[in-house]
Amino acid sequence: MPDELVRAESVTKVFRTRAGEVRAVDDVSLTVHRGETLGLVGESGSGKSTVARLMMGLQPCTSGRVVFDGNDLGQLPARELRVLRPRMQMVFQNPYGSLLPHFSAIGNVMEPLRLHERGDKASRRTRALELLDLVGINTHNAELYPRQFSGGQQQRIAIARALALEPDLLVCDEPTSSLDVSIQAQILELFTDLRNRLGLSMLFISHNLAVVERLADRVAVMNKGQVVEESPTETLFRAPQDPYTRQLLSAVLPVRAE
Amino acid sequence: MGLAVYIGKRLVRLVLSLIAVSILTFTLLQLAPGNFADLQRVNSGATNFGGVGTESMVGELETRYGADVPVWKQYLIFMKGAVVWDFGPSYKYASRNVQDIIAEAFPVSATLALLAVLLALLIAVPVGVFAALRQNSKTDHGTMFVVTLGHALPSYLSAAFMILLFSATLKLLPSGGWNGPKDLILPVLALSLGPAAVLARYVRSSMLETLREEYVTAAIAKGGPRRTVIVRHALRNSLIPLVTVAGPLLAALMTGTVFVEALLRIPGLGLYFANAAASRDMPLLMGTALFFALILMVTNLAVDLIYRFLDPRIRTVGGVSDDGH
Amino acid sequence: MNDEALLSVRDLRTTFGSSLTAVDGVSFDVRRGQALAIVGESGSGKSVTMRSVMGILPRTARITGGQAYFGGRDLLAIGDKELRKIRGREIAMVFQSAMEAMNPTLTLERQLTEHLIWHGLCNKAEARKRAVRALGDVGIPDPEKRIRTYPFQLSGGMRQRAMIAMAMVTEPDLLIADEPTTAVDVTVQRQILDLLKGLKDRGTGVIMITHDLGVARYFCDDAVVMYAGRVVERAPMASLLDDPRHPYTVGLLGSSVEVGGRELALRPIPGSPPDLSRRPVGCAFHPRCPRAELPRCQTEQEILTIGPDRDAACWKVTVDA
Amino acid sequence: MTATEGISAAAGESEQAERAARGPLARAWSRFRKHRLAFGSLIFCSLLIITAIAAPLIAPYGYEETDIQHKLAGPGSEGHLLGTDLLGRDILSRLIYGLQTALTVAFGAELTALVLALAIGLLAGYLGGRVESLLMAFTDVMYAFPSYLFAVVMVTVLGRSIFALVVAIGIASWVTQARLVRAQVMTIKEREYVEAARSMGAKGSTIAIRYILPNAIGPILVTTSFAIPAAIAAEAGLALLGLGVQPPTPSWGAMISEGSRYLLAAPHMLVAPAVLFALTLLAFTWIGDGVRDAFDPSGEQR
Repeated sequence: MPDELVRAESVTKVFRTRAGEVRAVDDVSLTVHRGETLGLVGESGSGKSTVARLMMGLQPCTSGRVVFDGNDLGQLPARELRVLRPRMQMVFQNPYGSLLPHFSAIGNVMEPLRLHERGDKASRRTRALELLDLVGINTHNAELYPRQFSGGQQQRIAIARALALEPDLLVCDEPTSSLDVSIQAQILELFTDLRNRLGLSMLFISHNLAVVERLADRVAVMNKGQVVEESPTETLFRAPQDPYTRQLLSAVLPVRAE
Repeated sequence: MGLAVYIGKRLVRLVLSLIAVSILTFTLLQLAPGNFADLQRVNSGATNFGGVGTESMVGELETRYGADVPVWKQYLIFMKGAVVWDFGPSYKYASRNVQDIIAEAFPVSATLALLAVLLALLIAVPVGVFAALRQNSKTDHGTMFVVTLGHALPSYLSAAFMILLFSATLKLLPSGGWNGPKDLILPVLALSLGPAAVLARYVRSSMLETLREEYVTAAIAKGGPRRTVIVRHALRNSLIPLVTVAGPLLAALMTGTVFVEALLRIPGLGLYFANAAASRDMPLLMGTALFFALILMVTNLAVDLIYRFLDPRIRTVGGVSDDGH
Repeated sequence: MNDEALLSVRDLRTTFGSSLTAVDGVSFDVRRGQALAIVGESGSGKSVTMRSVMGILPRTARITGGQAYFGGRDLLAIGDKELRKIRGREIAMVFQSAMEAMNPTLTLERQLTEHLIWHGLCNKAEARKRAVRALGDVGIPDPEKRIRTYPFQLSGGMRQRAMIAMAMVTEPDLLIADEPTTAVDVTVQRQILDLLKGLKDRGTGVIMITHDLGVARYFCDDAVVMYAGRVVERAPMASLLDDPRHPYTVGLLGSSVEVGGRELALRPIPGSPPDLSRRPVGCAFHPRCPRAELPRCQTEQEILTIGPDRDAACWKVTVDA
Repeated sequence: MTATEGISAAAGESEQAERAARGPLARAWSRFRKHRLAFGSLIFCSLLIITAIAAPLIAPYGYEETDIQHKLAGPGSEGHLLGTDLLGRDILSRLIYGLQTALTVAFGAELTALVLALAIGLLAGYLGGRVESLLMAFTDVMYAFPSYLFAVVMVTVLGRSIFALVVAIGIASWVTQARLVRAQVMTIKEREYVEAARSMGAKGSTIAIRYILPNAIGPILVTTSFAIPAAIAAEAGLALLGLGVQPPTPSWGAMISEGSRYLLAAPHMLVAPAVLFALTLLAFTWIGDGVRDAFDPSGEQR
């Protein structure tokens, strides 16, 4: 078994709402190994986004625990958790919403470096420009504000920011869902390229089976807060075991002739 | 959550808030420098307040509270009275009880406030809808300019201008006093301008927002006549939230007629309150403050209940929501 | 003009404000019992096209040219009063999100019956009967009871069905569906499409606006591909996807990921769609086009017939043939 | 957002097609400058402020100075541009000193309110918990207490001084503002970039001050700019009730009240303060309008 990076051990998350308690995540166990991409698929309300936040330690688990490289995230004091943060970064569904609107593109990418006091201002600038170039943003536009970029470019900036601290783990929550087909393809290519070049470990969340199939080494399927099936990508798509997985797969409408 | 439980909770909160208001007012007023008797001695040369002797007043004060009663006990005695609608005699208007003054003066203020809000609604709804339907036209901009005027000027300033125009120049209306129906015109007009401006602005933007909703487009796509779609789909939905604005405005007006009352010499409750503050008439001050707070809270509660009734989304919350969103 | 066409749009042009042409010379036909897909990405003008035909554009938009023949009348010329008699009765519309397209403060009954009465199709009691039947037809259980509820009291899938019932209750000849499955989960998507298929089989013509090629292939017979406000390719659905000709359509397919296509290399289109107020000269796609040749691509591209039932707006395509 | 809206929004953006890098504040300022009425009002109000500061230099007389020979002189009479009052005091001078009173109270009160509101609203919105329940409990009580009533009680307690008025009006208005700040913070807290900031490892204080505050500042500035004219009106209103600054210090409210009493004999005593007062309020309100449009060009908010 390869080296394990982050592990969720039967985590459960219960939200209290006006209508009563909602069990968003129910006894889920998942592991992401070093250098591996774990895909997580499910429909809206299946709890997949909550899993992402639990594994990032952004929300406390109601029960169960998340262990990142030997550290139980629920037990760490806030200060030590912040020290651990650079090692896990996140890319969100809505790129515009996830960028700081009052910071320029380069300001956004420099911000995590500033927070963790990496280098001086000049070296942070240089590094941010390299990163923008890496994700395919013309560095002439580095001083523009997020709203002046298109959705696809905003997502590239968000990815550059997530990479700035050279994280071990990249958690992507529906990073292409708000993008048009042709832009989605560009971003998927970018992810494939970055993963090959930087050896990233990823937790990649999407409702789109095809996107997950393309990027993931292993896939977990979630339904109503539970993981109903988990297997290597090829196995899952060729021989799905769980009825829900089969239902999902049969609902897919092909574009090209079989 | 059932309606009864909701109302129950709100009533408990209302009582707690009233107690807090009473403690706050009472404490603050205890800190106030100078008392009624001192003030009367200072002013006795200058003013004449109905020939009632100062010493007899202090005597009455002592019969109510007893000599040297500690402050907290005074508060309790006051509240014991307040619960059964007995605030005791006023200092300034010594022959009368505070509750009698309220009973006599509040209807004056309430009449003004109700008429003003009604007038404001009558002006604001058509104006707001009209401006929204002609968004960005000259009519729209012109209307909104006038609305800003109404919004910016406090009621007493409008009243001052109206006195100048209708009383001093045209000599059509009396410049103050409270003798007949003619005396209602100026204050009601002056009081309604501000609320009319606020409401018109609200109606306009609410209407604009609703007109942009996809369900209005969908209704037009179903072949709905323009007028029907505007009234049934857009207007209805934009006026529901109006309740939440008009209610507090009414409440604010019920207690906020004071400035116009002062300027036009109308014997409303606000005027009594202001005079009570100026002369340190503690029972009257406490009584009116509590009464105003009560009016404000009851109005707000009523507004929330009406809103719940009007909007099915709130009315039926927890009813059928079997599948989350 | 095609005689058997139910709706025939010719050279439609719609502008926003003074300078932005959102729809620029769009033409297509829809036949009875057939479904036409209008395929494109956001900003391609596909929604504006159909809203122009329906006469439900926002205030800042103006139709500046073209015709739309429906039953022998030009919808763009007859005026709002006449158009209103057709809207909702002969042509109905299904929107992307029922949550937004249904009035939250009116019951289903009110919303399913009001246009029957507006169009004078029947009285109130009969309208209610028809509405209950329509709800039953779209697969909503216990329609007698459900008709008294408000839209937000239904689940997402049920709400979408209710909106389809609202459109179908007047038995229109043409249905315009604007991304009707984008807001629902995949498992529900199939059910909604099958529901619409039933209508098509009963002779209703359907125009489906979609960005999803899988949905288009499953449901539609013909397709029109739009880019930056213009039609770039027109073809029978299967031929379009199996043998795309216009470089944009080729790029769109090269960008599509699908299950089982893991080994297929992605060939994304570089760059992003143009800002419509600064449309590139000539073919709007040429700055992103791998086959572009200057200066020829900077001249206006006519839409050219390239085969039976097939047209494309690219001179390169005719050279290929 | 529907497709058609996307296009009409794009149409609006393309008018300012230049791709210069401009932050939110710079954009707001350039929009404000294009708002002619608001920009004009800003100049007018700056002049008012200068006049108030330099009152002793500009006013032809002291506010207490009486000219016994010319009691109730009409406007335009010799040496008294706007006439004199009952005691023969120069109305123009009293108006200028009254302006000083009004602006001192208004700016003092709103500055107090703003600082209090920012500190407490930010804490309550970001930390939640006890600070928040305390603020909410307090605002509940204050909401049950009409703000002018509260101001009246405060002035009764503190006496009739400028300081008392600043405190009375400031406290009466900070509650509303703190609630607004809290609401803003709560909304922004839900934005993805705050979660993104947490995931980058930012501290709570960094998030509150560096990320949330700059994005909440727009609506807060809008409210504050509307609160200034409201505070000017409140000062005059209290004076009208006989609860303003101690005479003979002039206040517009007192002048209006006096003027209305001698309406028939000397209308100029009412006209001059009423007109200047109205102009001042309008100018400040138009500035508020400009600020609102600058931060919210689509006019979505109220």
